[in-house]
Amino acid sequence: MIDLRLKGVSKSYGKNTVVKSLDMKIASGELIALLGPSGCGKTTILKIIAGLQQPDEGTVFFGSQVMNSVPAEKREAVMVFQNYLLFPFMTVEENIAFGLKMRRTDKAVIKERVNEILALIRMEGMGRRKPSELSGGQKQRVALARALVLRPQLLLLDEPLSNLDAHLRDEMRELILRVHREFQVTTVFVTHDQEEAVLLADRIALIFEGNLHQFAPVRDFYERPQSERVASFFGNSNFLKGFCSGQAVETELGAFKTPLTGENESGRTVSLMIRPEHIIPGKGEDNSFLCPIRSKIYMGSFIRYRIEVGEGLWDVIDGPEARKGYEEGESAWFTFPPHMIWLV
Amino acid sequence: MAPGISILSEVKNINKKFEKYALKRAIVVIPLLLTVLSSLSALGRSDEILPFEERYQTMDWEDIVAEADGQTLYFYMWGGNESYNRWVSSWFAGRLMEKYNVHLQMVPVDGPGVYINKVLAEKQAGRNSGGSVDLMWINGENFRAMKKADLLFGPFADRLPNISYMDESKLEFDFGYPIEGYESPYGAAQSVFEYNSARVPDPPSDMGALLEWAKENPGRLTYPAPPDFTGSLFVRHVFYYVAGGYEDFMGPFDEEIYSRIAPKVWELLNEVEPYLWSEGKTYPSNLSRTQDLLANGEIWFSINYSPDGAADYISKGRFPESIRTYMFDTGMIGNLNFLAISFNSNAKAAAMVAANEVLSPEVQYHAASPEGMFWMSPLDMERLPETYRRKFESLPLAPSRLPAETLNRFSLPEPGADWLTRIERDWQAEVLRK
Amino acid sequence: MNRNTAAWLLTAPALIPVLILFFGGFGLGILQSFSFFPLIGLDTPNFSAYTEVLAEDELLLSLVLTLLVSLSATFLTIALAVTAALALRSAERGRRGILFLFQFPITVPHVIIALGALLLLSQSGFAARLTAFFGIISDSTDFPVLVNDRLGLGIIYVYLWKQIPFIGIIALSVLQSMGNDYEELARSLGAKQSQVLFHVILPLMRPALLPGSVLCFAFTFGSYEVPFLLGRSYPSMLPVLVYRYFTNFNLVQRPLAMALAVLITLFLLVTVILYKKFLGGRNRL
Amino acid sequence: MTVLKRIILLGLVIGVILPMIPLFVWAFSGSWFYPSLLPQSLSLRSWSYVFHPGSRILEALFNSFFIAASVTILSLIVGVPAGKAIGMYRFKGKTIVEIILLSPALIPSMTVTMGMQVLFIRYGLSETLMGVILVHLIPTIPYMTVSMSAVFSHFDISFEEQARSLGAKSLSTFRHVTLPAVFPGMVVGAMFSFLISWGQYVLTLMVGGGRIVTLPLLLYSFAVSGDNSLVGALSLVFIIPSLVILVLSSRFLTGESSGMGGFGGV
Repeated sequence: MIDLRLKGVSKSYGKNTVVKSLDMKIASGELIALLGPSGCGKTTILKIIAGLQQPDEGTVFFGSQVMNSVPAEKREAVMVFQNYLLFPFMTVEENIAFGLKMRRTDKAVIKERVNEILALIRMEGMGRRKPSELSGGQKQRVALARALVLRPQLLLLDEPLSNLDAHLRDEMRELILRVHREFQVTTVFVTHDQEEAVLLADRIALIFEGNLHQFAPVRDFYERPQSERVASFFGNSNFLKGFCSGQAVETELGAFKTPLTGENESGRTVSLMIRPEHIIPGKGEDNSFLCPIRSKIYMGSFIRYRIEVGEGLWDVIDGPEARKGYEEGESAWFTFPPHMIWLV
Repeated sequence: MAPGISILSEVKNINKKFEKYALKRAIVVIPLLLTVLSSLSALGRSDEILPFEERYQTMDWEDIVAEADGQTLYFYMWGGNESYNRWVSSWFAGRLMEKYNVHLQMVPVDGPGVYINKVLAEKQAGRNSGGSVDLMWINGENFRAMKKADLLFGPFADRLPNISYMDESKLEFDFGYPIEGYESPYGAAQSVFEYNSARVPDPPSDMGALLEWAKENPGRLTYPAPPDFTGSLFVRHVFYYVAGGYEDFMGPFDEEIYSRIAPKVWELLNEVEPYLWSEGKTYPSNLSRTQDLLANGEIWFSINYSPDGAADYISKGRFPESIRTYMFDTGMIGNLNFLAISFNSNAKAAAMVAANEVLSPEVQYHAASPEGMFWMSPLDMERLPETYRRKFESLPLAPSRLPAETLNRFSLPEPGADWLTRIERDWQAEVLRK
Repeated sequence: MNRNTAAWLLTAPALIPVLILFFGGFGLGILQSFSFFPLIGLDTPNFSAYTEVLAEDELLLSLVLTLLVSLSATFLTIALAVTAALALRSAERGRRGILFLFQFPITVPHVIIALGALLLLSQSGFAARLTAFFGIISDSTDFPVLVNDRLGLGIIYVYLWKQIPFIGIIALSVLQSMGNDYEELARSLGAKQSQVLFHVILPLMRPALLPGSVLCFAFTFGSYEVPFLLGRSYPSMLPVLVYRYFTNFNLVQRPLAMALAVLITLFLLVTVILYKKFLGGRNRL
Repeated sequence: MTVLKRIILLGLVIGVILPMIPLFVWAFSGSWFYPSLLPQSLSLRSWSYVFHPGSRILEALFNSFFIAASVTILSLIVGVPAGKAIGMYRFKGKTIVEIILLSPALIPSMTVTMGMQVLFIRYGLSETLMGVILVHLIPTIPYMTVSMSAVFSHFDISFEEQARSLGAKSLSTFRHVTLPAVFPGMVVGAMFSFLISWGQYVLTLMVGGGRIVTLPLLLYSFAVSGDNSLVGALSLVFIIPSLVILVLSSRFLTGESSGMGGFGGV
């Protein structure tokens, strides 16, 4: 297996720059998600890795080898497209065998490997079917099998789950994880769905407008987002502007204690972030403030308050049995535990 | 997926469904439909005045002219010669309009097959009046076919005052088929050879010499493939050459004579074939392709029915100046071409007026002049008033044009139409396909 | 309103003229091919026209020539149209101009281009003059016989000129709607450029090219204008044979014309069905 | 690859233009004999004939245009509903309808010409403008219905329903919702209809019989005459209006919203 490295990779279409000097290093055997809203350049990055598009600048390394001039068909990187793209004029078997046939692999070997992979995707006995006779989930599995049968060094998946129904997604996710475990193949997949990225990936690369905003293990995105934007992409967050003052942050609500060490430059403006589920209704030791409750909604598994914090409105999530019997319209105490506060 | 493909995907059903429904239904419904329609159209007809064809024999010429007044006349003719088209549609049509208030509309088409089929279809459809074709330019086999199928109006030629300028002997037969007044002369044709004088200073003097010459000059001679009219003209000359004259072919078709002459003709033609243009592997499809070859120097000889064709083409720049015409010392075939009137024309009076007018010396003279269309007049010069005879004689002669006296002296008659049909058919079998 | 009724009402305005006029004419033609035409007193249908046509010794050669011309015109059309569409798809410079030029032949009637081909390809034509100008040939007879030739090359050229754009534009629109994805996928799976073309692009295009090529085949097989102008006198293509019967001054030959035309139609129907069955059975896009 | 592509494109350009060159040059030539690359003399003879009232060419130009325009409109009127029915509905006998409507493009015209001629004479339609228009309509129907059924098969009927439920009347539903969606198919179908009528010889001859003179009739009468100069000039007269049609419809032939889809079945 190989390491993958992108160095200063840029790509534009006309005036529109879709990838901006991207640096990224992926270790062998990792499962990486390229996450970002639609049109942020994720698929372009995937195609650059696959060799289907040439970067305008920058270098692609597989291990220590520069790949820029290696054509797609010679790279040990196989891409699985979003809309399956099964060849309609071939059977399932022929589809899966396609890559091997192009490499002029021996017929017996092809047969064996196709059967092996059909078993892996649990589609034994369906090899003679035409793509038009398959369900969406089966199509996706065949598309994946078609890539896997080549035993690639690098598996590139473009939105592997986006066209599937909810229950099929679980199944497919399982399959991808299983495949990744069994083949130990370095896998990069593209998604616009943070939940999908969180559930599958070891590490996530978050991309906005062609810029890599954060590339880190999943947990970091919740707890240590590098910007307000990153934070809001990963679930609901509450923000409050303020400036540093020693270990505290001065806000319009008052001083918040933070997990800061004293190194922070006093007076620097920061955004103070806390997730709704980390706010505790009631008065605590530190960082307790009296806030007016705008609304209270019973959501089944939890209760959501909307409270006024300075000029803004914050969400607070409380358990199903509300710890305090707060009601809409009154002002109440809320505690913002310092170790749950993150400054961006 | 669009239905374009699904239509075709269903084509296999054609066998079953198409034949079962559409075909059966068509066979049943259409005759039914036709019967209904024909009875309907029969109901709508009424006979207020007797039709022209039942009255014209007892009418004075003045009455016919009077009846023609205001009629529109559709004149169907081969439309491949710009000079002819111009002359008919403007000069001649203008004259008819001015003199008789007859509105002549020229309908240029690509051959007589067009109007024969048209009149025939009208007859089949039961349209016995108001036909689309009034007057047509015709002769020979086509005339015979139409007359046999009762597609022509007549006899009318004897009612035309200007017919008196014609030599009666020329009004009896057209390619051996009795005319009986069903067509009146329009122009004359006298075949000549067009040749490139820059290449051939001294052209061969008869068919035998020409075929010998062809063997010495491979690729420089060809003729259009019969049944093209000019092509069969060439073959007819070979028949005359082999038979040593035209006399054998004047009567009705005679199998005995034919089987004596024809094999020698085919032998001669097959012998020379490899030396023809394109090594005889193909023949030009018509006269104009042949003339094109002549113009471009590919071939050096081309037979033509019109003695004035070369002069006309040279004046238009279609032939180089070096093209000349000549005739065999043994003579060459000449004939007349005619006008005929369709059986269902609604403008028969106007058609007769036009047929008469075209025979007037003044009109023929204009047609023959360079301002006209280099026309060869069918009129008998002996019967013309002195002034017109002089005028005709003083027409300027292009270098490529033979004098009238030569043309007349070497003119041979056409064989009968039955001969022609047989010759054309057998040429295909004996020469083309061998 | 019932959906069936609605659909039939919608198609009726198009169906009625086709049924009455076209199939009416077709029916009359078939009747006449059996020498059956009560209006002119022929009221006992028989097969004499068919037996006479089938006995015609030119028929077999004519059929061979017609097949040769129409099959080679159709297959060359497809090959060249796909090539042109592939080149046009990714052309950048002057693309609009070239595309327009590519579409131009669709608007030119067959006669005109047949006449153009005559002036271009005959032994004294423009092409011969060009080759003579560059000293390639010394005499016009050195120039190959390309019109009125044995193999119908001139006819094929005209059909190609007319049909490549027609099929090419269909091919181009298939390529455009297909996008680059299949190609990229195939390359990612390890296919070389040529493999992509033969294993992916062509099979994908095939179902879309089928209907158009059937139309082309039917046209080249059944129309007489171009072979009439550019064919040789013997053997002539089947439609020209029909035309010759049809315009013959001998009116007895008209049932022959119709009989041969009906045979051509039958042959075309059978061919189309077979073609569809053996080449078009694969799945659609 | 790009070199190959350039060669192909160059071949394409030359192949298309080459046979048009002699037609164009001949149109202005007096004499042009082999082996000269350029005419020996230029002449406007054929053009003086084109504009000569006796040649009936301008009359034919007008007739051809009027007939082709009428045929196009009629073809749209009968073809759009038929295309809609075939493209959008499943109904009993659909296959037979499709075969019937496609057959004028598959069955050689010679097979039906003679019978049609008799029918037209009996219906009193021969030698009339109406008859010529009607007979030209027939070969356009397959092309129109194929183009239209293709665009309609991609058209989602719920757009129409949505528009109606928003209060649009059926005419304005058609104008604002249906029309824009099926427009490329209409343009392509109309283009084919116009061109089929514009170039029609046999059917015009048979029904119009020369009384209704159209350009193809005149062109054919010169086609075998060997008068290359006139053939050239007439060809130019012929091509220029069809070029205009192409300019108007070109962008619907190719590109994302190609109206040619129906012929490929995509």
